[in-house]
Amino acid sequence: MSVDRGKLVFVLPGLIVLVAIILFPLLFTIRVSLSSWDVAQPGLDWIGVTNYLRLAEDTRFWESFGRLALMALGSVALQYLLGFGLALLVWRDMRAGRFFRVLFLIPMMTTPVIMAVIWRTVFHESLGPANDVLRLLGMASLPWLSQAGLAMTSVIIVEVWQWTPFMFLMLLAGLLSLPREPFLAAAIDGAGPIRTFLRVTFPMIAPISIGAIIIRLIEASKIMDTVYVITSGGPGTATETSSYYIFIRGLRDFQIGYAASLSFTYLVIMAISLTIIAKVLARAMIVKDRAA
Amino acid sequence: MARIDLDRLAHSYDSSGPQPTYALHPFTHTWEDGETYALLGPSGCGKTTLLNIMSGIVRPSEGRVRFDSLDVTELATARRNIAQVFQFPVIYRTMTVFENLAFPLRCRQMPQNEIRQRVGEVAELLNLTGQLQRAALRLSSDAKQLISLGRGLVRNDVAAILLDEPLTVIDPQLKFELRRKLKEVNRRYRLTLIYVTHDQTEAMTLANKVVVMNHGRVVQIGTPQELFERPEDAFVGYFIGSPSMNMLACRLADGGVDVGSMHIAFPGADRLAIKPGAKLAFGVRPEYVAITDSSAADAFPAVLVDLKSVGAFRIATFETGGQRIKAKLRADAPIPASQLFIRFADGRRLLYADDRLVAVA
Amino acid sequence: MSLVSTELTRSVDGVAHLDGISCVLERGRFYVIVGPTLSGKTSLLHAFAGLDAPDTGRITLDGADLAAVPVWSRSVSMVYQQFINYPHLSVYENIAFPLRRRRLAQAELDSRVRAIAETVGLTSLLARLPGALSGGQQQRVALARSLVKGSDLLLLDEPLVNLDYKLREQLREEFLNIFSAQNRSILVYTTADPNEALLFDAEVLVMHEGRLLQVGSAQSVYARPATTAVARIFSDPPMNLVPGSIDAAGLRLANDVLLPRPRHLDALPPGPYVFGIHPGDVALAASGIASEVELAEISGSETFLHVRHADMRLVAHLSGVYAYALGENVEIVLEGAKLFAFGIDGGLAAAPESGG
Amino acid sequence: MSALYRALKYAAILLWSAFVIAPFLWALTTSFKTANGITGGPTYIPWLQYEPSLEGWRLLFRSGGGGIAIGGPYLSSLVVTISASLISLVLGTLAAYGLSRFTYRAGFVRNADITFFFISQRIMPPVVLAIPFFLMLQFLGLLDTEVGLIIVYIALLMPIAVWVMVDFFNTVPRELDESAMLDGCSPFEAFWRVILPNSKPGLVVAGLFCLIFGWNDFFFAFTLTFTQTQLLPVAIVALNSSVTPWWSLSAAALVSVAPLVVVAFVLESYLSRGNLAGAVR
Repeated sequence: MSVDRGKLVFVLPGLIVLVAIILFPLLFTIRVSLSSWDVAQPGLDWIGVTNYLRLAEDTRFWESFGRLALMALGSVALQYLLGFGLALLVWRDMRAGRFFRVLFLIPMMTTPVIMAVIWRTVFHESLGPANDVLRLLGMASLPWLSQAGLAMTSVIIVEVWQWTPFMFLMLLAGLLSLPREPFLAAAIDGAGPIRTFLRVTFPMIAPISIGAIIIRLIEASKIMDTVYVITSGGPGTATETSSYYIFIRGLRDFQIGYAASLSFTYLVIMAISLTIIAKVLARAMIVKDRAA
Repeated sequence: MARIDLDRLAHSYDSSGPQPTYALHPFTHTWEDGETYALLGPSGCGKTTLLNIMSGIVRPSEGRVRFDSLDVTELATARRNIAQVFQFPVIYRTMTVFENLAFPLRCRQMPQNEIRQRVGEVAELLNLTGQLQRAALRLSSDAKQLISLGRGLVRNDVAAILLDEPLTVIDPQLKFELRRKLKEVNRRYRLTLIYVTHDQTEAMTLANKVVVMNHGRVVQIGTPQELFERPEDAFVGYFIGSPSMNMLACRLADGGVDVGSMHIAFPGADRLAIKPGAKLAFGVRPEYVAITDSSAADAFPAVLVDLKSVGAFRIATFETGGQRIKAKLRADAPIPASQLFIRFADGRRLLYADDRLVAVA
Repeated sequence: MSLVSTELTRSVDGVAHLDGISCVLERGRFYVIVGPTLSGKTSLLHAFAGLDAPDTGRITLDGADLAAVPVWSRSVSMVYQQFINYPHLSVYENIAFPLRRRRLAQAELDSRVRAIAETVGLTSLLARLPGALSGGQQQRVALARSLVKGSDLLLLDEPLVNLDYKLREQLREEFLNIFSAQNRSILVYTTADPNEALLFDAEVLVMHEGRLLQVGSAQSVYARPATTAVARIFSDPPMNLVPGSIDAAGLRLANDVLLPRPRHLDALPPGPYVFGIHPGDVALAASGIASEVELAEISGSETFLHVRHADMRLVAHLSGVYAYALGENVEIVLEGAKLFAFGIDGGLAAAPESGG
Repeated sequence: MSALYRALKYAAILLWSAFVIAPFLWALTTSFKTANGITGGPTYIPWLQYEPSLEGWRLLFRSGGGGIAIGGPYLSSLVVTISASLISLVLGTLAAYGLSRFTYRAGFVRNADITFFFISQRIMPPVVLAIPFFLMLQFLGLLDTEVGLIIVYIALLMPIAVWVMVDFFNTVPRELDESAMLDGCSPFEAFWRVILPNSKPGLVVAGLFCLIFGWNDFFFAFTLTFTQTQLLPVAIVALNSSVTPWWSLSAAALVSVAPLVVVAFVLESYLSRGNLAGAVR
């Protein structure tokens, strides 16, 4: 007699489609990772954990994690700070607020890979405007894409350009949903802007901040398009991220079995570290009862 | 605490037109120092606008606001030395109760030991002493509301405490305690307290003076007793009390008024300055309608048409002289089965011209 | 011709929302379920409607078990305390919605919609969207939508609680007129306010913590509450309850108050009791029990005087508005003839005669 | 607010605006250059610094010699993105409604677990899925087809639709569905006749997010299509790896990015109306 009758009509179609498209391939990946499938010998043989033993020794794989961590954490941290700052700037009534809001959202709407193509021309050492601006400011030209540290910086700049709008969107939506009484109360209590931010704005926006940071970290940990276009992982392997390395092994060299084992390891490490980061963030940003 | 003067204050949210549509009609009033006021009225009557003007959230389109003769009309909320308690409790989420209460003092750079002493005093008064070290976020909503109030009480520079429907989100069972606390705090500190509410119980219980508003106008300012006994405006008779005051259309007739076939004497009625064509009404509260025996000269024969019991009282509806009149009777008051008479209590017979009280008899 | 529920239970996350509810509701009658917040009123309505299945127990309508009948095939309608209407449909289409589901002929549908709209006073608003209406009007639309079907079971879940109090008074009266005009549905109305039940003069079901405490006419429940719990729930303000005892000298309350034993308590054996008195029966006098005012709550035309004598706390319900200062001394009188006596288990031992 | 603060605020806003616009302006000016205008070093102002030419824009409609023949890829991108978004929105909305309204349990699995399963698919790095997708589409004979890409994109976009719509439906009062059922609607009818017509804000936001993420994908289009089917990003990036005709590259980039600027306007209007607050929790 309950209203639950027929409830499967809603959830099943989506569930089936998703399971078919994702779960099956994922299980297949695990199976493939236990095979020696490659370009020479395509097929599902069984070699046990050989691929996993190999990847344990693969320093290029592990180094790519370090670079990924630097790239993801660095760019997301910058995106958060800038996005929050911008959201605070245009939050309250301001002249032409709507215009700037739209403008600030535009980069996240654009295709990363296409904008990366443009950015590559921007960073061009002799023909791009980046060095032109430096010269104008009386500074020396920089080898943006051909020096390890700078190549990393370039990629992070592009990421910040592209994705700060996402943080901005999330945090602005959060700020706009805040009640105004706490701010009035703080003003009445005599709190200045800094106290108000630390004691009112930030604590109230913390849960949304965590959500937005996690979402961005998830997306950033997959970074690959931008790297592919801007630096192709170079110079050398200086900007090679995990995704990009797996891409090279799997879809360039067609070492399918080995790439599958890399993929699976990558996925597990990502899931674990993102969970830990989420927990740590939640603990750091949300208050606990101090009473015994 | 301070005296607050409102000088020809008015507000219109759309002041562009030649004939502004007032959310608050021009109004002059002085809020006495140390007095407790309630702004009472149905939603949209302008009470919140008035409160927001005093707290500085809304800048009035006309008139001035003065605190102890200091013109604060243009000053921002933060610079007006007021405290405000909102409908939803506002607490600083990351702080303990102590830190919450100390916050306004810390912002004012008060020395640490002085802060501790004042917070201790206020916490004592509000029964929060045992919870000073707890995270404020974890307290119940009524305790949070007390903290909001406490942040106003710790300061010694407060001109007035403004409360905007502060008990709306409080559990009914806890309201009694909070009302008592508010009343006690007020008695102890002689605060200038201005309290906005749509709930007549809240207003009449807490305030010494109730300001009744309707359609952007103040229709009466009076003690709870005055509002009940002598509504200056027909709206007050309707809005305050349940059932509402009986209001019966009438016309002037030799030394009194005729209500249907009843004649009610209003000594001096002939000399009243009443505009010709004014709408006249006779008002009497159901509490002042009594059943009586036929002998009284000013009693009217009536027929009981409806009788509802509400616990300790009964609401009777009588028909007399073509008029329907409600009476509130004690549950044990006998109602004669046969012919009965009703009488209106002396001094409780009210005459209204165009909804304003003009005579009492 | 009745709705019969037998031993209904339902718990959610270990909390019993319904705890063995059995009752019989007759067609053409008006029932009011009275209980404080979370007493299980809404859960019971949901079970009647078929929105939630009870864990155990059964519900039958005119003898037929409802367990297998889904909500949308039942003849039931409901008005919520929130103003629930279909925001995308006009008032007319809102009212017509249940009829359209039944594929009624257009002419029939139109005449029924207009008739109901007339009854609830919405005729001039039929073209509007519900979002553009005031709270009272929105609730009228919801009522119209629930009436238009002419269902067997009409459930109203605290429909007036979110309205301003003057509007509440007005709508309460209109509701009463509409309800008394019908005689084929079973009407169930919930409220936390006993005065509402008294005004409706309906059959009352008192609920508390998922249990049905007492069933009876509003007047009889008020006059003879079966337990102290009912006495508190079915009285506003709640009945004053004071522990005391009966001995040879009379009634003893609060250590130092001795009252002569009234006639209606004659038959009770000596021993400890809980005495109850309605706040309306607590009187002030020139001399009586010396008490101190804790707070005078004033509600428009009534004063609820909270007083204390030693550790005996009482509320006096006075008609009219009176100013009392905190801590003021007053003398109160408890008239023996108005006292209820409850056993220490909470069950009613004796009630005043006048009330019956 | 002091004048200094205001000045700093607007300075910061203008600075960031310049950073946001810079690559577009650069692409715009580049698109009117020819080889000569580029090899001489960066120039910005047409006529003054270089002789503008429409060659870059003309090349959009040609193939070979730096030309892109953008029409085909553009159409493919539209077809794939819109189809996948629509299907994802339909499936995702249905699932989200079910998850927000009914209780599902299968073994230890509860609603929260199912919701998590849907949304957690966003964690999956494309590269992990690329290999099995490749093999799967090969097996189905859908490699290098639009249909194949649509299937893959559904997996990518449905989690977004579920995420936005679950939060949206949680803000719609349950009593609305209950009323519909009491008025004679089956659960599906209640959803269809009552809930859906009142879900426009959620649907618009979810749909826009799907369109953005679908339109902007490169990786799957790149690994799962080759010659027969070519989506816009792949076509443009392909240009990048050859002789790099910056002018046509820039023109193509602008043309590709333009429709989503419209999306930014729509999204902002929902932001100001507070409809996004639910989506970010």
